[in-house]
Amino acid sequence: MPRMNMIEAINSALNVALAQSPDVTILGEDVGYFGGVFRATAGLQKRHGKTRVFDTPITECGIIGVAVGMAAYGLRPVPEIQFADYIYPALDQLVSEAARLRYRSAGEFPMPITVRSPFGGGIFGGQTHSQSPEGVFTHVAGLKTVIPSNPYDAKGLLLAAIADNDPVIFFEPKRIYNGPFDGHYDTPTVPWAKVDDATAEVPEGHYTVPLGKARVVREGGDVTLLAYGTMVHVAGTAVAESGVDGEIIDLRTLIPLDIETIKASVKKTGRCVIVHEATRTGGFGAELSALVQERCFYHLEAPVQRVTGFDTPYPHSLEWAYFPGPVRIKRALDAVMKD
Amino acid sequence: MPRMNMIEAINSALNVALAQSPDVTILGEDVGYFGGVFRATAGLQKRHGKTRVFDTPITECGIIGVAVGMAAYGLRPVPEIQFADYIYPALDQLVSEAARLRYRSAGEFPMPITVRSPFGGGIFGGQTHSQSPEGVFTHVAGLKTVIPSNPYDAKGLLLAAIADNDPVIFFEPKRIYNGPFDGHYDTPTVPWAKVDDATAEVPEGHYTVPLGKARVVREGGDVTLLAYGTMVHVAGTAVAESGVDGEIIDLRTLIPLDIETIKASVKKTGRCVIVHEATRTGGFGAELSALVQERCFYHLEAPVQRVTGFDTPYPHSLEWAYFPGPVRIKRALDAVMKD
Amino acid sequence: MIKKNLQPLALHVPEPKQRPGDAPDFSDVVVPPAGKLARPDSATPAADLKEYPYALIRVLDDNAHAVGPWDPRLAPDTMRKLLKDMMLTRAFDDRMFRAQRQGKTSFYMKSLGEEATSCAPALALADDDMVFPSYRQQGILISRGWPIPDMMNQIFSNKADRLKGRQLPIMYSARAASFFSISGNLATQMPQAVGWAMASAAKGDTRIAAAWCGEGSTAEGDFHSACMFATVYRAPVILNIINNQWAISSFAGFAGGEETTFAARALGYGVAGLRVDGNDPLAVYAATAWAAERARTNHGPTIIEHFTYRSEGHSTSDDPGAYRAAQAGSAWPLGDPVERLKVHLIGLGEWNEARHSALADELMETVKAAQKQAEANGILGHGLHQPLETMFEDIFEDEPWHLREQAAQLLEEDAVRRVEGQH
Amino acid sequence: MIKKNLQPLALHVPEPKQRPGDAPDFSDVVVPPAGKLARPDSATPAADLKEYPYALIRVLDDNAHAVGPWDPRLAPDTMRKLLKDMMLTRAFDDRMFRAQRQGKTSFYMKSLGEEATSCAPALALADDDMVFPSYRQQGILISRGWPIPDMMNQIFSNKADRLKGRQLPIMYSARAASFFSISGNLATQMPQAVGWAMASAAKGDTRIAAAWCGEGSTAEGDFHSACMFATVYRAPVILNIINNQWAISSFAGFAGGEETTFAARALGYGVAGLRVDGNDPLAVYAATAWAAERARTNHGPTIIEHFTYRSEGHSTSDDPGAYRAAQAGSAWPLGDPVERLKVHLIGLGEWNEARHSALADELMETVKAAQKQAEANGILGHGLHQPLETMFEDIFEDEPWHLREQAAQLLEEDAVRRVEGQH
Ligand SMILES: Cc1ncc(C[n+]2csc(CCOP(=O)(O)OP(=O)(O)O)c2C)c(N)n1
Ligand SMILES: Cc1ncc(C[n+]2csc(CCOP(=O)(O)OP(=O)(O)O)c2C)c(N)n1
Ligand SMILES: [Mg+2]
Ligand SMILES: [Mg+2]
Repeated sequence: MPRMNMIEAINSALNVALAQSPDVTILGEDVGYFGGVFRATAGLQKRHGKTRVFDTPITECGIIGVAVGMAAYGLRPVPEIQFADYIYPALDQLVSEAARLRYRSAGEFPMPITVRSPFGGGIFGGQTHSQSPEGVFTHVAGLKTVIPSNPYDAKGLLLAAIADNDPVIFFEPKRIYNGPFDGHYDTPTVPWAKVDDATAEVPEGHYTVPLGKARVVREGGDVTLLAYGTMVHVAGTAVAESGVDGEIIDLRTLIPLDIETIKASVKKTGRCVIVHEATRTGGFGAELSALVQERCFYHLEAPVQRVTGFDTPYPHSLEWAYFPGPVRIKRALDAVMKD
Repeated sequence: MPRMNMIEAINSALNVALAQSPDVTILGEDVGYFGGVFRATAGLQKRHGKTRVFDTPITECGIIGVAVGMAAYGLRPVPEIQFADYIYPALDQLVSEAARLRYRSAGEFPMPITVRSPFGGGIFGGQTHSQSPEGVFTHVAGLKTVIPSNPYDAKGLLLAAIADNDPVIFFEPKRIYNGPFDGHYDTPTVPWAKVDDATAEVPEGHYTVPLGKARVVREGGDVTLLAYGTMVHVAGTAVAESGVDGEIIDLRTLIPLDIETIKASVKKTGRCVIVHEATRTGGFGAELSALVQERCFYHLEAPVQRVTGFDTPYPHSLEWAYFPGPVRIKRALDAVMKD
Repeated sequence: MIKKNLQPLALHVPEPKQRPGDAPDFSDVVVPPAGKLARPDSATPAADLKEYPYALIRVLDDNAHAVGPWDPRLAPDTMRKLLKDMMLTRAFDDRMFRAQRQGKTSFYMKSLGEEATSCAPALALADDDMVFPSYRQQGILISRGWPIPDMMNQIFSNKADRLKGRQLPIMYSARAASFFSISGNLATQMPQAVGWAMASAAKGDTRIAAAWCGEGSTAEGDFHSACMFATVYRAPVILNIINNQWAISSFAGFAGGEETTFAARALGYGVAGLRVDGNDPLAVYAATAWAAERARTNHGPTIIEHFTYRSEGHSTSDDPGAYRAAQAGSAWPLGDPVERLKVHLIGLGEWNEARHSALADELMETVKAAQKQAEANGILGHGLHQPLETMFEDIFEDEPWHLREQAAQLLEEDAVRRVEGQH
Repeated sequence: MIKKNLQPLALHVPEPKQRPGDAPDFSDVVVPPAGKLARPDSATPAADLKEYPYALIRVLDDNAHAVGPWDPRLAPDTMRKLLKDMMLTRAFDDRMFRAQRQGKTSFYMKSLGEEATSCAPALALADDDMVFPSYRQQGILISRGWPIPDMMNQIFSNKADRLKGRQLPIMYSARAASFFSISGNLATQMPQAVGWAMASAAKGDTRIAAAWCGEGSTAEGDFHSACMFATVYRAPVILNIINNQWAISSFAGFAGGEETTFAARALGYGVAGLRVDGNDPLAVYAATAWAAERARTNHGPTIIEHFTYRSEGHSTSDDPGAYRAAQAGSAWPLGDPVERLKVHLIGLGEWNEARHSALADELMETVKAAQKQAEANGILGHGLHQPLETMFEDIFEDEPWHLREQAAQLLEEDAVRRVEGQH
């Protein structure tokens, strides 16, 4: 089985999708000839042609607006927003248009659009190359939100998203493009090729990982950890270092959420720690916390804890103080276990 | 004491603010000569001049972008977004600029901007004249979010917001502009002038209601109801009709939240129902629910319940099926009381 | 702060020439004579069309004679169809406005005086060219023969509403008529139309796209994005700006209209820009036909400014008497499109007053009959709405668990409501 | 779907003339002779300036003689200052680029070849005119005499960084220099500058505003919003477009550059538009001075396109060799701004090679000394950052409870980390 890093896996997914359906079309800033600032679309224009993979003017509003029109025609556009931090100018086209068109047209205009965008920090990218805005999208009726945590899932989920007939926000955790991240900023990154795990093995051809299904990354009896993207790995470090028998669930899809897997786990462990990098207040962790206590109240032995980034803009030099690393997670694990 | 409806109270606040500070400047679509589609700025241009109260081109991005520049100059702009549903094109200027400028300039460029916008449904306004997008803003570090529920607070909070040196999103529940709403769509609206309550009495001159302070609307021992805007009144109906001894808290400010008042109440009642009109998933209710269970876990006798709009675009003809009316709230009260 | 040796700056805030109480005065409106403007080949490079955004394409002269190279020389039958479409639109508007006033629905928007800017383009385009309208282009649906009762069902949000009562009245969607779902958010349709056109071009299709927005809406970033994509990819699209001089209470000066024309936006992007007498149905037809030919032969996009006037209020929620001169609509120097085409046809011997008033009566009957039919399916807020569970459909292709749960919750609530007689 | 009697549509996707492996070829770049273009009065109505967006203001001819009506006739001292500013900017860029390569910071962006487009406007504006730069206008701060070590402290995010290490390197803010906080989000500064200018005008102040963005960034809706507000209120503002032909890997064709100039955007809004040789410091000075006079005398905004070339990579994260012809920068037909001004001054007898290289050496020493001073305050990621609790300051004027709690949490975590030696 070939081993790929996440960029290669995403590139492979796009290549497979372009080859499979003549309607798949990739557009975005620098995605064409150059192949994307993270090289996720490298080689695709050459292989599939300029009218299927092309650079755009720098207007995120336009990129999504045009994608909506293409979807109305019958294409399956896969626009890229160069960094998730730059998605806000496109918000109206996403929230008021893409998300609602199937509804407001009573099915006449479905919107099979997959918006890819690198997100998250840990790369010294400062305020505008680090944000995790998933919480803005999970609040919007009509959007799905998907976040992979490894190469296998990245390809499988991306192919599922492109095949899906609804708009999907596909956030790619750029910190782990090249290799998983244990959460200690000074640990050198081990490339995915050297990671001894099935998730780094990526079939060349077509396969999907279904949307809406979480993955239990590690089984455990003490406490349930809910995480996605980069934080799945950081949560792993914290569990290993703490000695707590944590059950780690990689959500993979935030909307629609795999509530059954979550419920089953929390009912088993009686404790829950939610981990994300986004700012705390109003983040997706709040929704998870609310859902868990609504549905598992009588099984909870301790308050559900949220471990998140702080409610600040993403700082540059204090990046690692902002980042919810293993220490922050371990403190939460300690807290829930004490109760 | 004069009685005013909410529009009159807001108009009065703006008039007082304009008279008090030469830096207060009002801009927005149709706010100038005409005085706003809800008449909130009626008469202000005539009284304070065209360069202080004026109409703008129809670009919400531009309205907020220009307000940011005005604030950088030293003005205190009070832009209006005609309906909260149209705020998305301005999101980048709000989230990436206004909210972060004090921070990224380390205090060189504070942003004393108050964005007024009518929000919420119940007026048969369809998808684009009904939304409650507060949950998008409460997730953003650097923004305050304020929502009044009556004329007295509307004026006092608005004056406090304009005097505040940080950007404030001031959402006005348009359903109760003219009179409170009991949540039963077929009850005729009683105008504020006829409401026998101190909150309909509004002093002519300057006063403020401080940001960050909730108000206990009704004391009670059985269950705490957290609400804001229109839903404060609907919650009142539900409590009255249910016979449950509910303590109703009008949050008034979502960020910064008055956590002490909430904690004190829930610790007393042991039960909590959160009510908002916005869609459920990822709404501000999720944050409230998370906070309450984090801080009052050992006092809770039943799961914290959320009563919200459904996770659908705001429908037109089924508006009252969407709306979280007294029946929905009473069912939640029943549920928490049963436990 | 203020340097004494320099003159102080001053902020210019636009102000229309008349306000309530003033008599309408359009003496500053430049109306060039009909027929004088040359008609360039539709393949002419944009760089050679720089004067067109400042001109005004006019075909019908003051006597309603069709003159000059832009005369599309339509067959009388075609012109009668155009006349009928405009009249039907007007009759429809009239009845639906009244229906709103009678409390049968929540909202309505008329297009009085602007009918030509929808009906004529609809005729000049192929029926399967995709249109991305704003909220004032009901004339397109009517021109394409869409059933009037269906439009009314949408307006009444009743049980026969294909859009399941989800949209504000007039926010139609009719894929079968190549008519895109109307948005309440201004100008979003502009880049969407460009995207559709780009898709059509990428596929080697032959269909083009056209979009409409008001002059006020051109200030939105979406409009600019549309122009950017249109010029970069030479998209086969027509971007129509309906300059009806008003955006709710704000005159066109707040959209940049004091300094230049709206067609001049085209120059900024290096695309073809035409400015047309929007109350001259033949001129509008001709401009659209030119732009359609240009697009269909891979010569790229055209921006067309339709110079017209919003004769009535913005919507049923608006009172224009509060911000502009009374009777401004009837003083508008470019006249009324229905009247102008009627006189033209009469001049040709192809029409007469009797037939005209008979047609007007017939159309009003058509509309009344349609209304009766539609009202039988219910009017807003009187119970004959769609089943409650439809609220949760079409959000996604499949209903996820959280929507299924919420749908069940709603049905339970409804049962309670029925028992308690409560709401 | 596809009609057989019509030719299929085709999608045009722009492509630059050369790609890696090709020799750079600028033979299609039209370079009009210097000195030939008339200089209109700065109060001329925009409607009478329609040719200027298509022209190119040039003062220095091929022999670096200053010719024609746009020659600003600067005193030799002023020109020497301009030369020095550009050279200092270049030296600064050079050192900071290297510092990034040495791992002392995370990011850097050079302005090589474009120095005139920052340094000359800074000189033509009053020192208290407010500037809203993009990320490539370090030349403005340098021209305004801002301390180099302070800029470097920001770049190193060290303990002396006034911005408390919060911003990516080069995202300066310097209110005391009337220099607005730089945003990482493209074009947001454009409407902000217009708003500042509107405020200044509303207050009867005498200060104007100027903003800068790249040609690629003009596609953003913010740029359009800026132009809309600027034209409607005749704001005293200069909107500079630095057309350096590239936006990361995308050539100007993806910003509309195939169809017209960027200065032509001005025509769409009815404002004055100038196009200037961006590598001719005297021409840039003259164009700015003209626009500043226009703004300051209440004649409204100007859009200036600076026609220049990004000689190096977009940033330290970029490799231009992957998408464009090698050595394109040195083949650029408009030459190098430093070289052109230097030769001009030598021609006037006001400068010579010896002084020039002495100055270059001196500036490099200045920069080195500044760097030493700044590095003493720390470099990125080596501990000498701001105290942890500063992360929670300046989000609001007062710290609300949730930030106080989080700050306390962070300090506890930090204590744990120190004990455990963990991160
Ligand atoms: C994004 C957005 N902002 C504001 C509005 C509110 N609004 C509805 S119509 C309108 C005026 C539009 O004027 P114009 O574009 O000239 O079109 P017209 O009504 O004249 O046809 C405004 C401001 C909206 N619908 N969407
Ligand atoms: C809103 C937004 N979208 C995308 C980016 C990513 N980005 C940074 S610079 C750049 C290219 C800008 O090119 P141009 O405007 O020509 O300026 P130049 O770099 O040439 O000076 C892009 C796409 C961004 N910073 N902000
Ligand atoms: Mg209009
Ligand atoms: Mg550039």
